[in-house]
Amino acid sequence: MRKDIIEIRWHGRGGQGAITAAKIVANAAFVSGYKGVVMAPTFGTERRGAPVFTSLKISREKIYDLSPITTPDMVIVLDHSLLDEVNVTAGLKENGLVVLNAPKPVSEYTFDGMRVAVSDVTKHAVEAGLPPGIVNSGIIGAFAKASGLVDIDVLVQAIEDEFSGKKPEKNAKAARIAYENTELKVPK
Amino acid sequence: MHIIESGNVAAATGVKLARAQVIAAYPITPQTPLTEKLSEFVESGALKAEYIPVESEHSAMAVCIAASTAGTRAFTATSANGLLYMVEQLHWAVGARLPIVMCVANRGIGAPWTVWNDQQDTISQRDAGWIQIYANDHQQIIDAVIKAFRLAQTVSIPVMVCYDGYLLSHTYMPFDVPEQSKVDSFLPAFAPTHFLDPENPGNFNTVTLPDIRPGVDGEMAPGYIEIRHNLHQDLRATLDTFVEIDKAFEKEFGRGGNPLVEKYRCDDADFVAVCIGSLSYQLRDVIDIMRENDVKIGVMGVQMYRPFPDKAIVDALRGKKCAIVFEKALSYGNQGALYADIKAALYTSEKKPRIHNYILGLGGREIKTQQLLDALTASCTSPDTFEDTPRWIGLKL
Amino acid sequence: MENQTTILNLTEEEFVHPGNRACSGCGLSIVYRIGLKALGKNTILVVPPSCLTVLQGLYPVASTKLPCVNVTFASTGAAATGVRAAMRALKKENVNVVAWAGDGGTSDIGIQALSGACERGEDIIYICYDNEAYMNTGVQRSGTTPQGVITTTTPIKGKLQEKKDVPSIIAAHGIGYVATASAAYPLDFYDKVRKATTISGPRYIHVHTPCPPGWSFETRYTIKVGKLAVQTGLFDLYEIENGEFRLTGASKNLVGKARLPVTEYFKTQGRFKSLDKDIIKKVQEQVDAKWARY
Amino acid sequence: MTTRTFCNKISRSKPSPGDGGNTGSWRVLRPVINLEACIPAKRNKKACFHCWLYCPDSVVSKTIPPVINYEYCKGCGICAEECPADAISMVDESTHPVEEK
Repeated sequence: MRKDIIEIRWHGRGGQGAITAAKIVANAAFVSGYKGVVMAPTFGTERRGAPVFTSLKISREKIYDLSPITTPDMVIVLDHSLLDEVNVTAGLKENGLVVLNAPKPVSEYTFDGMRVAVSDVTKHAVEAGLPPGIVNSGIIGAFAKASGLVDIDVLVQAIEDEFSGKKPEKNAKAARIAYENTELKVPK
Repeated sequence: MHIIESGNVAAATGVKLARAQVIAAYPITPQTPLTEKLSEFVESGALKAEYIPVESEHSAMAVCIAASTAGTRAFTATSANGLLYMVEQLHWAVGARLPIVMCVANRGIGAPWTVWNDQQDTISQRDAGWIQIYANDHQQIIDAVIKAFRLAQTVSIPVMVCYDGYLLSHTYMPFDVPEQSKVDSFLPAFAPTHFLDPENPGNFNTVTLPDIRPGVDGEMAPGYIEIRHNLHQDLRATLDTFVEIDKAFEKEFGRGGNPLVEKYRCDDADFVAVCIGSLSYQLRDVIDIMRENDVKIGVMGVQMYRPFPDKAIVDALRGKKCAIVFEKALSYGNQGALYADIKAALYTSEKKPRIHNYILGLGGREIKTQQLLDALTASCTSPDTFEDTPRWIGLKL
Repeated sequence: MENQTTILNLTEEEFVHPGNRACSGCGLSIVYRIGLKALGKNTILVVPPSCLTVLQGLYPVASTKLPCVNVTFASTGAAATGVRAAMRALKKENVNVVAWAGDGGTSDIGIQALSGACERGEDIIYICYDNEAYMNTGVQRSGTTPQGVITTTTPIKGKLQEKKDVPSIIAAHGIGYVATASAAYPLDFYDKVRKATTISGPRYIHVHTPCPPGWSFETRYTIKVGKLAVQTGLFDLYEIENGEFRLTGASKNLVGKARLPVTEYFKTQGRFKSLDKDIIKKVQEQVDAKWARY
Repeated sequence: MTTRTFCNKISRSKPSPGDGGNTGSWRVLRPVINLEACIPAKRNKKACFHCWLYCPDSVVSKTIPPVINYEYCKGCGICAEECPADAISMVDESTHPVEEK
């Protein structure tokens, strides 16, 4: 209910790294001066491959309410195949933002008056030298471009910290390529 | 240094900083990431401790009991049915006066199976004699773990550090990790005067008679009832001791000041919401909304539930119109346990408020801010007309 | 295993005080006294509820001169684990950590913790004294009560089921040392405990322990009754060292010789009074078949 | 700071004989050693000591001759039963009025 809290919902599949992506953004947001950062994964019975979501709340002030997000300001979708299974825009606020990893151009997607940003993160990650299917670093680039919430350089640093010892530079590159190749569509 | 990590990792980091020497644990959701992290600390050498992957929670506490009796700092963690599986051991650890620290990621109890949060597990153990401290966020978790070790060894009573499963255990938020050197100066090494020692043999937890009995040295030794009376007196004295330890912690780390209850906008309030755990933080947003509508209301989190801080609670509620007690647990067939405790504490006090009881969130049922707002509004609007029985929030069928 | 120890060179030092609360003629008193001699001063004991709890003394007097922690019934194996972990943490490595439990505390309520400790390879000695029922609480049947035995919970027909073979269960964990012994052969038991102290990892010794009140025989016959269990081939003395099985002592001497019929053992004790011919015949056949394999 | 001494009552026992009291009073029959038959006594050298070995209550000494501590001997009779020389007889306790204390 607090107006100062930005609510971001991450949709992915179990094992896809949505939690890690949200955690990276949480770290970068905290470094950027957001004192209130709360990231809450799906509670309970996550199974590999099944749709999962993660809540990320960001505020300049400490956040006390840990309940899951029901009216997000933006949703991040790591895998466009989820669109057939999950109502990703459920509760999305008016003029909300959908950030989507999808191969088709942004013009192909319409979410009922919402802003939409599309990047082919799966492709960009491979371009960056990552094995196919690693999308959680790349989607952060798309998020940075579309949301403008956190500076891409701070995010890339957070990615390198998180993936320390696990191809940090390739993950960082994936985020930068996705950042450069994100199309935003704002409905009239 | 601040890091963003889960509540379980906050707890594990506290255990590492406290230099636990023997850790035994059995995995159970939602405690598992805590034990995974501790085993990683031990395997990597970041924590020099013995990690025993036991075959049950009963055995986890057995290892802690024995290791503590032998003179080492022992730790375990559990949730829900795991806690209940070690119930016999909980009582044993207290009677043996062992300074064990245990984290409990609060979870509902089966049947039916639930992995989600409520507080029935630890509340059901309120009479075991363990000290129970509840944390409301990750900073409080890591700080409470460190304080708990010092408290436990000061009063020779085991301490549970409880935090809401998933809501805190699996949620990530920033918290400050204290410096090791400061923790070392705050928390002296465990150096018991009596321990299992071939050079000075003693028999621990011997069968004790109903009556007193002369000992080897001619002195009269207590019977069971004197030993248990001493435990109870020590637990009552623990309230003051924990306040002192919290002050010492605040001096070293700059955090603390609310060891028994944590009040928010209570001083000038007519109404006070009372609860245990992270719900008291969620309620702050509701309090702010109601304050904007000129309802003089505050919220109080009960941080130490056993020993029961009756004086602190009565002081906080003196002269208020109404205390509204929210509970994620129930003394089945009666009322909320906290509600009953507060009601009993208020019995002999002057200017006692009305008191209401709400049960909510059992088995992880989502607690919506609007529901809290509605409940508080109902209580504040008609404080005198409530029945002496809990109302349930969020029932759908 | 040949006896290395004789009566004459067995240490005189006692670790159990006289005037304790054990029953007159108690088999446990014999094995406890001898076992502690074998373990020596540098030992920490872990004891769950059993007759030993009472033998050990009531607060504030201890009948044992060694440090001991009394623990809950089901937790013995884990508690011994905890003592050992503490010894490692404190760098006191050369202490014997010894769990000493009864048959109920081992075969029934304590088997999970014992199995866990064996699987983890804990560096502990576990001694089970088997008096074949819950004697401390008044002779109720346990997992190791033999078939046909009258107890207070099998009061008329006797126990219907056969005795649980605990040493074999423990041996199946693949631990380095499993042995059986008898109170009637204290020197054999002494040597097995001594040997156990020289081995690391989990070690298990199962010692058959006659109980005059529980088995219904006169107190003076504790040794005689214990010996008959061995001489009839019912209870065998053996070691399994690194997986290798061998009979020892009095049992080894029985190989190839005529054994006493099992009835010689049964008739010494009131607890067998309900045994019928069919069970006796079956038991004798089982014993004969077992010995045919030795 | 608190000056309270915590945990000053706890069940922690110290080793001592006679937890069960003067257990000699449990006896109905008293073991009496016939030194004419007792092997170590007769040979005047360390030998036999079955009575010492099998005694459940460690009340027989490993001495020449063996001595029984009647203060604590519970009178089980194992020593008499196991004595290879039949040197120990169990006699009615009532014929031995309280002489030693």
